[in-house]
Amino acid sequence: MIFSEADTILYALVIPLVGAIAIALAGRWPNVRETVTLTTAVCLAVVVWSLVPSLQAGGRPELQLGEMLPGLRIAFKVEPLGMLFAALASGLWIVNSVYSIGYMRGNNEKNQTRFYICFAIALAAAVGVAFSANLLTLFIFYEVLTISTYPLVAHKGDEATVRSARVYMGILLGTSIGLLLPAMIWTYSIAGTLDFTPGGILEGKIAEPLVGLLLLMFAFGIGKAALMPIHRWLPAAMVAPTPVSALLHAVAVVKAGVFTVTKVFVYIFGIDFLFNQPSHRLIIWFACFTIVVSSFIALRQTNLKRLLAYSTIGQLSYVVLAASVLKPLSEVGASMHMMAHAFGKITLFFAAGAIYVASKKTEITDMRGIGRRMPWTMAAFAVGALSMIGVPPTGGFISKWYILGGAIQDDNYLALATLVASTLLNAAYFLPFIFAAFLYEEDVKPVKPHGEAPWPMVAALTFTALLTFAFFLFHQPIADLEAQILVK
Amino acid sequence: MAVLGLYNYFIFAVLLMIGLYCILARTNIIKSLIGLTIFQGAVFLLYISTDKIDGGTAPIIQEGVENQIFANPLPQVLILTAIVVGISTTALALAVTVRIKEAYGTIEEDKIQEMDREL
Amino acid sequence: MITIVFSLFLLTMLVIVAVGILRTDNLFTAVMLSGIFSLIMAANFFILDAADVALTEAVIGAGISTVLFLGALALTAEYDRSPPVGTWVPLLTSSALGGVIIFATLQAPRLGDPNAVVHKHVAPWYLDRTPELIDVPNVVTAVLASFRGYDTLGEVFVVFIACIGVMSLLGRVRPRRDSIEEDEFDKRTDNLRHHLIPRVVGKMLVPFIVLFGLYVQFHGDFGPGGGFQAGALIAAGVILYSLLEGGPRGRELVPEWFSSLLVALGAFTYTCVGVVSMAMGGRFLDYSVLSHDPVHGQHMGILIIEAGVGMTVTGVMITIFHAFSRRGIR
Amino acid sequence: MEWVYFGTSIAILVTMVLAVVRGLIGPTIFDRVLAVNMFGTKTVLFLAVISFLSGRPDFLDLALAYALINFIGVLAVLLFFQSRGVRRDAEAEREADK
Amino acid sequence: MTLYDQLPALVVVVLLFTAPITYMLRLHGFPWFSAMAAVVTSFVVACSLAATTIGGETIIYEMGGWPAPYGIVLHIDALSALMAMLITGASSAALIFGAKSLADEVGEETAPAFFAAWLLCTAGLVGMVITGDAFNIFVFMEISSLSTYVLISAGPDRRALISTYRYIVMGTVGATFYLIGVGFLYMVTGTLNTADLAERVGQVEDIRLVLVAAGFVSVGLAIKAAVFPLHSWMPNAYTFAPNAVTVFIAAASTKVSLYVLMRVDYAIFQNSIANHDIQLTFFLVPLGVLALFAGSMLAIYEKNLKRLLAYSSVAQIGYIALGISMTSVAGLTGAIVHMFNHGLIKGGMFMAVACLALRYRTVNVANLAGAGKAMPWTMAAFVVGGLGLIGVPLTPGFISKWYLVLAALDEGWLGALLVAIILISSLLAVIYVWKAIEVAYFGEPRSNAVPVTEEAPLVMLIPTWIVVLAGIWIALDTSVTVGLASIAAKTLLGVEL
Repeated sequence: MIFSEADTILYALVIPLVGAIAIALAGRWPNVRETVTLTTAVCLAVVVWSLVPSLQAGGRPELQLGEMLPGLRIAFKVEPLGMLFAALASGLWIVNSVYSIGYMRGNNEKNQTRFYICFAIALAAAVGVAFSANLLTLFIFYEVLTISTYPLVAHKGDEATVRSARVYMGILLGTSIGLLLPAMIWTYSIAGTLDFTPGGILEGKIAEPLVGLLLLMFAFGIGKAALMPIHRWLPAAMVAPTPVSALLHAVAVVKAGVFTVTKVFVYIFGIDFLFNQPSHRLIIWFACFTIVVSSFIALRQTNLKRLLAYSTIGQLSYVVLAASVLKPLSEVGASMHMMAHAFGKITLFFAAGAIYVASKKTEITDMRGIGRRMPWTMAAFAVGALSMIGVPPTGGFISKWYILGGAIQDDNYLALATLVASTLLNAAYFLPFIFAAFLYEEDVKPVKPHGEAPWPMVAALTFTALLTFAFFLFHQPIADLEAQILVK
Repeated sequence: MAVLGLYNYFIFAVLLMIGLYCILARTNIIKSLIGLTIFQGAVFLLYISTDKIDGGTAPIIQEGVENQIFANPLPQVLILTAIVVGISTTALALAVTVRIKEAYGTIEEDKIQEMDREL
Repeated sequence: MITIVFSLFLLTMLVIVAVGILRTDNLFTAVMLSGIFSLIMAANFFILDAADVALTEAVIGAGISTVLFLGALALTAEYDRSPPVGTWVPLLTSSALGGVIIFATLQAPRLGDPNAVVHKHVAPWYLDRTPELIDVPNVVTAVLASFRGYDTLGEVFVVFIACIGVMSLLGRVRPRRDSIEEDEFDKRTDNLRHHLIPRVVGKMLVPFIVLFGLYVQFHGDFGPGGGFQAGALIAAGVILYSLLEGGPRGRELVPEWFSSLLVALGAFTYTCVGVVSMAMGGRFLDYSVLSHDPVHGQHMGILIIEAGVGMTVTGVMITIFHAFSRRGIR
Repeated sequence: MEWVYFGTSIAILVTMVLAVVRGLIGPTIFDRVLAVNMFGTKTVLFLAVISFLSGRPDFLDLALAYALINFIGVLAVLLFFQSRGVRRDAEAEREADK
Repeated sequence: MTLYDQLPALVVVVLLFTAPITYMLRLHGFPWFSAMAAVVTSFVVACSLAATTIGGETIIYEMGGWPAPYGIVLHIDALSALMAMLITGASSAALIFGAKSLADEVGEETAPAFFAAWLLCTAGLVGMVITGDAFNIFVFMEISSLSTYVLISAGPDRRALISTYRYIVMGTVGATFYLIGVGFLYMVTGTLNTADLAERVGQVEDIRLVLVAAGFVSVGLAIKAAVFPLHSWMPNAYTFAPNAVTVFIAAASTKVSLYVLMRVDYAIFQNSIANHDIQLTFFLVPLGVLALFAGSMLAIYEKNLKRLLAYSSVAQIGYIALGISMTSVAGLTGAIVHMFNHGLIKGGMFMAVACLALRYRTVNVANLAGAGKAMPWTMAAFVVGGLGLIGVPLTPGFISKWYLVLAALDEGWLGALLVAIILISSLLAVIYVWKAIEVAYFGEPRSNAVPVTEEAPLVMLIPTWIVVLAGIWIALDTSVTVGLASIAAKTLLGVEL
């Protein structure tokens, strides 16, 4: 190794920021700018992935930048869960950049430089969230992520978009400042630290019913996890350009939410401690409720991206549900589902964006027969949808398998029933659309006949669809790695 | 007798009331400022009332006179300062008033407020 | 006993005058009454054995303040034309204030009570130790100039800043064209130049007033007086001259650059004494180190700083008066 | 002797009250000016008597200062009145210009 | 006597000494230079005082060589040193920042007077925080107030005059209230020295005068500190003052009154009036809470950016008031740190606004559309400051809010309510800060507006960024501010260090 592991963490944070500055400087020459973006993405991925081997060997690289107050450090520590998240985000950024180039050019969007800059900053924030060694550091990057994605969501700049973007930021900032921050300060005042510690830091320091209150403050304070009733920002964010929805609202931002929830359960409360507190059931109920209700809402959507948004809400609650079952298998399942859902959902968004660029269609009802014009795109869409439903041989099957295993370990029939019901509902809202796309005739001929979207987009979505299959086949190393999070 | 001995404080309170009322209830700037001087004057009275001592005289030591009782010099010093501070404030406020009159053409606060609202 | 009788009289008058000020809508009357107010206040201070304060209140409150108010009236308005705004809130506020004070002072030491705490703690120390430490008969001067010299320094800077403020407010911006410039005004009124008796008597008085001011300045160690009173008196002399002869001639007598230089120089002198005493190994404003004999050093220090105070106050009062009078008539 | 001083000072105080009353009720400006002037003179007298009463005649200085200030104050008032005529003329001119 | 022993006096004497010189020497450019030199010297002295007191030491300096309680003493502990640092630092930064803008606004002719007033304003504020004498506080309060009036009235708009007048009346009433309170205290104790007062006031039998004195002092200082609802003088005063003056007074002046409030209430009354902590809480908590909501709401509906920030100050003063009212080490630490941090944040933000005003010739929020592109550095500074007001981590605002919330959590259920209030008002801060940011970055410039293409000059940008970065630095390395503040809090509460 040329650098120490601590340096590597620092580079992982700095590279996207340097990239952002470079993009700003290269803003005048689109080709250079996009080359810079791609280069940055590749560099980041290489740097992040270079940490995997040492992690598999049981290493936990650390880096401390400073101490704000006694016990409040700005520090980073790589552990399996965070590694998974960072690897996912950085890897998919490459694919997404390729896709973005096609999308932004195909659509002739304005303010492209700002778009790429904010994207890079958001990625830096996502890596920061992933590698945080304590709640405070995580909180900082969590907020940076919110703020840096606002310009992306508001990209279009018209009145309706700005209003939606305000909802987006209002809910995310509001919940984080209003609930997460006090929960954090409360934790600090009880435990005297905010470090993520295997086995938790709160054991024996707080009792019911306050545990329940704190738990709820965390669960709803982390607005990015989109538990109902604070899910509204996610559909609102769908006004963003599709690459944003794809990477940020299928991967980085929403995963930051459920990732934080999982981390709080595992490293702040400690699953053994929390398991003995009756109030963790509350979260299970909320998660089940969210899964079922969001699926029903998705059923009624006619806008494809909104449908995907509600689907995401449901899928995120899978992770929350899995995490709050608090059994080893389900914790692993939670992390697996983050990954599986990421591959599946990014494929779906890519496909939705490709359809938009090629045909300017956004409504499901207009898309009958589109599979004939865009076979690759719709095939990939079908793969993604199957993964959402959990059909083998897609990645979604694996993660659901683990989650179900956890639920059975716990004899949690509510969770079991919810999983089964939601699988059916997912099938109910995805399958008719896919059938219609392939089997029906177009009702209305498009103004301009079109085929597939620009090639970078098709390449990207094909690649992610393939990843979905790959995850089904090669998930074992990841499962082994994630099992380490439960070791005290 | 005891009550009469407290008369100074009552007058202090009354003057303070008159001063404050004048400041708050009048919109004419000069009138408010006169109220302000009454308000400050009341405080001078409070301090000076504490320096008096029965059978005493001003704290200026006379040669050759034994066993004199002197009034307390400290409040006097404080009030000397306060009087000068008071006149300084008044002078500055009056200068501002003159400029207000030049800028607005009136020294009635309610009218000035209306004029500013129109802007 | 005698004091209380006088107090009853004077204080009652004070309240009557204050109510009169409140009720009148003629600003000129209000200013006149506030002059009376100050005079009563001064007389009251005198019977309360505060000779220095009485002198200051008379010179500053009844003299300078009245002149300034009149100057401002001439430049603004003579009548209070506003109806009182919603009288209930001010009335309640001020009544509450009065009630609280009366409640608080019911058990306060009565006037002249020799057992009051104020006469037991710090004050006796000043009275006992002044002859030995500073050796000036006027204890007020000793406390003012030495024991609490830092306060007095602050006070000098307060008048300094007031002067700066008035100058920057009234010195810079030209009055609007429709106002009458002072020269023009001077021509139209002749000031008091053609009024023989005031002019002759008044001009004769000017040197005496200045002389008396100097007496108050240097006799301040022995009797009531000191830099503030003296400065105000000397300034009053110059103001009298300006009233009689008109502003332009007044400014010929004491040019503006001179009076404003005097202001800064006085404050500077005072600070310098402090700095020098620091340089000579003492604390700031510790005059004892100025000479071999501490008491002599104190004398020297007090003399210089009182001179500084006198300079500043003279300069300030003259500058402010000129600033108002030069503004012309609107 | 003291009672003489005391009686005198009371008498002066009563005169002062009269002056204040005149100052308050006016009705003309000149009543008020004279009231102020009279009040000033009475204060000077009062101070003088009091300083004898309290056995500190050296405080006559103060009375002297009062007298001087009083004189200046009255002159200022007179000047103010003289200028008032000019002020009113100027106002009239301004009105005419409009 | 070495120079080191003279440092406590020097911090204010340097300023007082330079003021008349500044006024007398009418050379071109000299007034600004001499004022700057004096203020920076004073800042250095204040820093060295802070270095001495950070160990918990208290310096007593006897003015004129007379011992307390007969003479006036300077009393410098961690709290006063921290405040002195804030004041002189803010003054230096604003002065250096304002070199150009003040030259435009003030003019050559009045420059000597203006800069002398600036020096005296700084001297007055510093004098208030370092003195150990209750009456001396009044004298220096008046120096600072009068010079502040002069500075504000130098504003270009005629409304500066009426704002000055209102400030004079309110300020004088406040100062007089304080004077009455001190008078009552003197009546019952016979002394003016604060340490002596604290001791003797405890032996007073009839407590009524002390109670009323506490009331007068608190209300008077609350007026000067613009605690809601006594704040009415403040927004306009900030708005119409010259820009550099706003930077200075917004950063320093109201904080000093809060400092005195804290000092007097904790050092003098806390030990003598039974249940004084509860009374203080009942006085300040409602006002603080009201200030938080009213200030934030007014800021949200305000169109003028300077006044928006002024209303935000009303709200931020509410935080400090809440911290003071909690009478716990954490609460006081939070309040003191917030005084300092808010000074830095607001100073930086007003500097950014001054830069905007220089180019846009207006500070109406609606007219600033496109500022994000035209003046990226200025707006970035504004954004960082805004994040500080909200209390985002890595900004100084976060540290102080952290302590305030910690302190509130110790207060039980009522504390939980306070936490909620603090957080809701942070959210309101998000709204009003965002309002400006959104227009600047995402708004479309009006068609009839003159386009601005130039960034602010470097002489203004560099000081702005120094202040902003200083803010970030003290958010990352809190050893100095929190160190001094916690020592100060413990001293005030009489807790063992």
